[in-house]
Amino acid sequence: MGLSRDVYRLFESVVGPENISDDPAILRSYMYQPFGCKRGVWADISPAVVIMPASTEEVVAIAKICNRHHIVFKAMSTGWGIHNVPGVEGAVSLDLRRMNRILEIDGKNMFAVVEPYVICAQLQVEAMKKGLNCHIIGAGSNTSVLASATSVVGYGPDGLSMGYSGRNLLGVEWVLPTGEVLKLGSLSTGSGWFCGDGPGPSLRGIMRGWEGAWGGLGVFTKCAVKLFHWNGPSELEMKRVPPNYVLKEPIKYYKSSLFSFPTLEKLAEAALKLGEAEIGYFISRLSPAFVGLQMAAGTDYVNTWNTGMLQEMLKYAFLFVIFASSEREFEYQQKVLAAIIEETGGQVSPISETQEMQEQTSTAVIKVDAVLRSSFHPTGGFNTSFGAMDTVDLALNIIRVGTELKDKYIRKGALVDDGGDNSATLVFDQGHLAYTEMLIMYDHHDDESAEGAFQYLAEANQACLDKKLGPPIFQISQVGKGKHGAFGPACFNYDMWLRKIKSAFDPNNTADPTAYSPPEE
Amino acid sequence: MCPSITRYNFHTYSGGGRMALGLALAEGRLEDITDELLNIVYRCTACGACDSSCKYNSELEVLWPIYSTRAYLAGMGYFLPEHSMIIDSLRKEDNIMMKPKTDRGKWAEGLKVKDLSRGEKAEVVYHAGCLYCYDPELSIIARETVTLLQKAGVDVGIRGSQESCCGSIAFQLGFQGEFIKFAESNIDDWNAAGVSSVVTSCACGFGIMKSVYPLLGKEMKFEVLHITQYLDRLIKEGKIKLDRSIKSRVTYHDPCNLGRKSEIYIPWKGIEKKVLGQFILREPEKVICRGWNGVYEPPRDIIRSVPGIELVEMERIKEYSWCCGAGAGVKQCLDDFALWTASERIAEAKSVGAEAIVTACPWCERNFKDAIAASGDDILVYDVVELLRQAM
Amino acid sequence: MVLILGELVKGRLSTNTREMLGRGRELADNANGRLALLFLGDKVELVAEEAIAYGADDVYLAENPQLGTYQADTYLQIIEKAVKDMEPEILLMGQTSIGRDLAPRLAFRLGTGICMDCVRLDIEPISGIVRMTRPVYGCKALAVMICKTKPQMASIRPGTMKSAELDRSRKGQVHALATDIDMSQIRVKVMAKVEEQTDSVSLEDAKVIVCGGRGMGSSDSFSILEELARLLGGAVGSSRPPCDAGWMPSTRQIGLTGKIVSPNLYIAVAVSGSSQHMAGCAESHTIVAINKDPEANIFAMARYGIVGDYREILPPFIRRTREILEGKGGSRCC
Amino acid sequence: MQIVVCIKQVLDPEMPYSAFKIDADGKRAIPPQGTPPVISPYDENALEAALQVKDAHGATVIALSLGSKLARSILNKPLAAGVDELVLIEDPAAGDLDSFASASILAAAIRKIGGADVVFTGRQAADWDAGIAGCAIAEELKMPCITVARKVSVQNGMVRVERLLSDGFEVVESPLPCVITVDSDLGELRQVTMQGLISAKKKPVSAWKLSDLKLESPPPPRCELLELYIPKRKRVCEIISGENAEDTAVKLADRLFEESLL
Repeated sequence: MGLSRDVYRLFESVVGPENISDDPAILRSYMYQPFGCKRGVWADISPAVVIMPASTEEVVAIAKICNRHHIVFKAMSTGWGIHNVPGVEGAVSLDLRRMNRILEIDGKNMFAVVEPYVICAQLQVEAMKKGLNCHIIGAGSNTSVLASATSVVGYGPDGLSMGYSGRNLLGVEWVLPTGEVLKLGSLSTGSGWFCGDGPGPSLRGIMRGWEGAWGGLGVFTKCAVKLFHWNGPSELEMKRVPPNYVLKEPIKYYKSSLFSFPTLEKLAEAALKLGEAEIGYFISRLSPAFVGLQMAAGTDYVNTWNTGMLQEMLKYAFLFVIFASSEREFEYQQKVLAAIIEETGGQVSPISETQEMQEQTSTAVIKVDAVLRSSFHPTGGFNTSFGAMDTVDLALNIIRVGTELKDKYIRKGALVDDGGDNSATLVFDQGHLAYTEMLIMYDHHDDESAEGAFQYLAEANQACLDKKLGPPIFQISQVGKGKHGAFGPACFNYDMWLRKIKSAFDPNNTADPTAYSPPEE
Repeated sequence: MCPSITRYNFHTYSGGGRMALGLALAEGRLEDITDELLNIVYRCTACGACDSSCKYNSELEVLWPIYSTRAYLAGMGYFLPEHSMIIDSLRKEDNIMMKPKTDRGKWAEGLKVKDLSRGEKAEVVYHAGCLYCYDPELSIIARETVTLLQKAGVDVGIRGSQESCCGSIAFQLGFQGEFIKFAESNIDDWNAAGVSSVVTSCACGFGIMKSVYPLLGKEMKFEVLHITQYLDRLIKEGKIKLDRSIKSRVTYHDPCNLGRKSEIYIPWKGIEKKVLGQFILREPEKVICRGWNGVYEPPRDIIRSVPGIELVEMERIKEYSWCCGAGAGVKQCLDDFALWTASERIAEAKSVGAEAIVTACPWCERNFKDAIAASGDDILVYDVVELLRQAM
Repeated sequence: MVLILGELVKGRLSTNTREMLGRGRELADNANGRLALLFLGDKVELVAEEAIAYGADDVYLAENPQLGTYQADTYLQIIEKAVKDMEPEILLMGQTSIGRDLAPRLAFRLGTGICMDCVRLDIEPISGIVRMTRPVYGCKALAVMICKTKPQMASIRPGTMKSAELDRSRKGQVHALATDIDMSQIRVKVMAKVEEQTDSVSLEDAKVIVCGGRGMGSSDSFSILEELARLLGGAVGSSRPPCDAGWMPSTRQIGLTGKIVSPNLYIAVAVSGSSQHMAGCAESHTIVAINKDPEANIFAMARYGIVGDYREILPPFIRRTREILEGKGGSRCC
Repeated sequence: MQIVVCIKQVLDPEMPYSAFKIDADGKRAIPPQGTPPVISPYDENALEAALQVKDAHGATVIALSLGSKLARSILNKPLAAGVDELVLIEDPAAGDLDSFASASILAAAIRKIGGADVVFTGRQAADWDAGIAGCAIAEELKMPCITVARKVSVQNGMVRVERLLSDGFEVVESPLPCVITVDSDLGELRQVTMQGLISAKKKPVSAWKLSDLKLESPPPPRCELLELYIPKRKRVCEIISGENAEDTAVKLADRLFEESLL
């Protein structure tokens, strides 16, 4: 379903011929097939055209053309996932790759202003030069800062000390689906980027909701995010060779340890206490499988796994990192940590004390660049399922239910046996909140595996309803088309609000609703 | 790091996009081969940056699927018209410069050097490569190289008009059939000549000889060395003395084919077993070449050994080096892209205050020189050998 | 009936014709039919008895001064008429400059098919269908074909079939054919015929070929090959590289884009054995390879090989060969 | 003067042995990866012959090709080399035709083009090596035919051709129009230049189907292909060796004598 030449020319006049294409060769690389061919709402849907705007003005112009001609559009930044491409045929895909500038780093007020294609690693490098650091989401430092802040979830294990992307969001420049530009927070009153809320009621909730706008409410072209204190080196020098880069110099007042607990409950209790004690830089639940995959690959990994040693030692474990700014604070945090671990019957895993592990984790923790290696190594096919950013209790329920359900599919042989309970989780935002996400690995080139994974995800969604676990984070966007409708009634009819917002902000329904919500009927 | 995506921005121009494209072709999800498609496929210097950066912590092969896509298209008869010129010249004249074979030996006229193609014997055969043989401005460097080796007491010979192309361009453009013929006949000739080492100044030649020749399964009774490796040895053995000092602040540009692409690629053969449910276990284990085993230090050591020279590094070096833009036929067929890529690198060199870019491949040198001529920049370009000669 | 179009070389049956007679005889016997030979020319009756001695039952002579030299338009008229009268089952001619020129057009006019350049003919006893084998894809593959209409036509590559024994006692009949020529049909005129002076035999006819490759190194080095060729009464050929390099005239090139030969003995000196070259000589009876590189492809194709430098091998080889030919062969041979 | 050159797209005859594979059931060679098809070498000589005539007397040269799937990037080469127009007959039905069938289709195309003063073809195509099509085209068009030409010149309405013989060559003359099949001795097709490539982009290319030639289906084959196979070369090379070169050489000579090969 292509565009008429006239409309194409309209778009072309906005961005120039170099930055627009509807050639099949180009479109092919803007399509995903997460579960192999013809599975799930996203499979094999091609955009009608790909456009690469370079400025807010161009985005506005494009949005206006779309409204005039009733064409659906969807913006993508770094494109880490199927929810970045249009979920309907004949849509315009906006690749924001050319909007990749860090516009400002305000050292005094500790924030940065970025465009959509700025990735965490890029911002972190610049921030560190000024003695600052930024929150990086769990998926890794190669993801868009703005996208996490405005549109998609935004949890990261360093959230223990640096909140989460939604919380760190300050001023925003927002191109509404209609093409009007809306400025949020202090920006709206022309008083700069420093605050997320301007005078009057906060718009952040409407804009971002709990887990993000998922491209359903137009395009966020600029935003400011909080930066945090960094007392490490202003430049991270690496040694060794890929894939084992590590920091040349160990960082002062830095200590990472792997703690394991007798039960899941104890693990959660410890995490909660650590959060409330407001110590620590980084905490992440690490499943035995993921720890193993960090340290070994192929046969080595499989052999290690088969010894059962990993499962034994790390069944309920998390990685906890202290990164203090002074000798005294360092000692203090270690004391508190030791105390809490003792109360909760935790044990330091010997693995984490090896210099190898200390070095390895240091980069992995600061740059958050390790997860890809674990998640894609076994099969190349990876997905997330159950999940929530909520309370510790909910996190625990999800893990229990999720593990049980996953085990069923592992026994079927559809998924990689990662011990079932493979959840990258835990308290963040200094213990006020807990995050969980059940990860699965499957072979998307293997029909049975792909089919199995797909069924698992569907069942997982159903379980969220039956077991009262709330809407499955991420999943909605994936198996989703309007799935909010299904979860709303179970969750205070939140979907009604989404639909109201959608209708109010997008009268012509031109911003692709697939991952968000359709407007009111 | 990838010139192609940096210049053209559409995802398809990136390593990942190219894999998506190749897969679509292979799976028959993309029937019509548009000019745009060919444009995308060949506006890529096959510099391998995508491959190295992906392997920073993953095990994906990115470069070879790019080769395969080209071979697949070539097999169906799809390529740019300019490519057919190069390949015809290769078939008719054994070179990619569209010049007569009989002129290939001209660069060495007047040199007192053994010609192995006439049955003379030598320890080392010096392979000048197409560009050095036919580019009047550069062939002087080949002459200097031979004299340099002779001065250092090396028993060196050449193959005169019988030297032929290494096949690198043919391979990278997807004409693998053509490549095999040249690779095999070169190996035959060198085996027959009974030399102990083949030394070349052309990084493109070196890269292909190191990384792909071995895959042909022919016995190679000789060692393949790049001139920088050989000269580095000679200097360290004290056979070359550098006494004249050169006051200059230079930076070194890693040729892709001398660096990340000179690492041998080992195609995986074996069985894939599924364990732990879907875990794909390869037996034997797949060998991953991440590009950090390239030739990085010898050229740098040579530069450092020149009295008075200050070597400053650029931001993107070694396995993360930014390509000069000339590779994989882009220089001959899509020069605009080649020059743009070079200009980016030149800007980077100037940003670290270098007065000259030193490199070790005629293609890089040619392309930088052209880009500088076009932009009227004042920065200089040297081959490592030129630097050495000045310092002797 | 099996009909063969005969050719003369210097007044005698060409080798190729004798070879066709050899195989033709077997085909005829197999189908218990007659073997006939058709000759066009000026005063050719002399060859009739030779043809019979080589196995022909009938010899048809079309004699006319105008037929002295081959001219397609003339020959076609006569042969077309003759074949239509005789209605042979099988019609063979040589893969020679005449056969190449004539066969396709004759087939077209007879409304039948033809297999060019066959190296092998097999007949199915009952049906009498001839399975014709011919090299294709530059000798990389062999194709077996049959001709669906009569006569089944084939042109035969010289040197690929066994000539019949000469038997003077054989009897046969000689027939004269009318040779009235319609001059209006003659459009192409032969102005001159130039024989190229080569001291050795032409490549196509040579029983022995000595071929030099890229490894020869220079044009002068070919002289030693000339010497060997002269000794063996053969011809000197070359693979493509020496021709490209100008060491040898392109008329001497054997291979895909040069001459296609199948001599009894093919001595490949410093030839690597590329597909381009082998296309021209793969069908030779015996290939001998002399090459420095033990991995050279030529050894895969050769029957006998020496791994070594031809400069060292050839002189003693020539000496020994001369001894042998002069009857002074070592004890083992006599 | 109008000249038509018939060119055939074939698998590269110079592809490495290893690359040459056959689909025995389909009785056809399998196109290899990494080795593009080419214009049959002798057809390139034919193009050169036509361009030489054009250089000498001026002429419109039209390249004509027939096949089931034709690669533009390969068949555009003649345009870059100086040919004025390209006519492609691309039709699934034109898959594997025998020489006579191809000839009748090509002849039909030549009539549609408006005839030709000279039709050039290669002496034979590098796939089936038959050497029939050229002659058959001549018969179809009732034109005189001169085969295996190594030199061609046109003067006052006549062509003068040197045609190759095994022991030399003969000089023949023919009135126009006529068909000439060309040998490699005539010389390789001239190098394509950058300007050539650029000008080629502007030259007319027409693509026809059999139906455009008023042909529902191609004529039936006159011969039937029973089998296509790669001969098993008995790779038994007897390597002769001795104490030294001398000895080895003698051994070889004796061996050949024993086998009565001398």
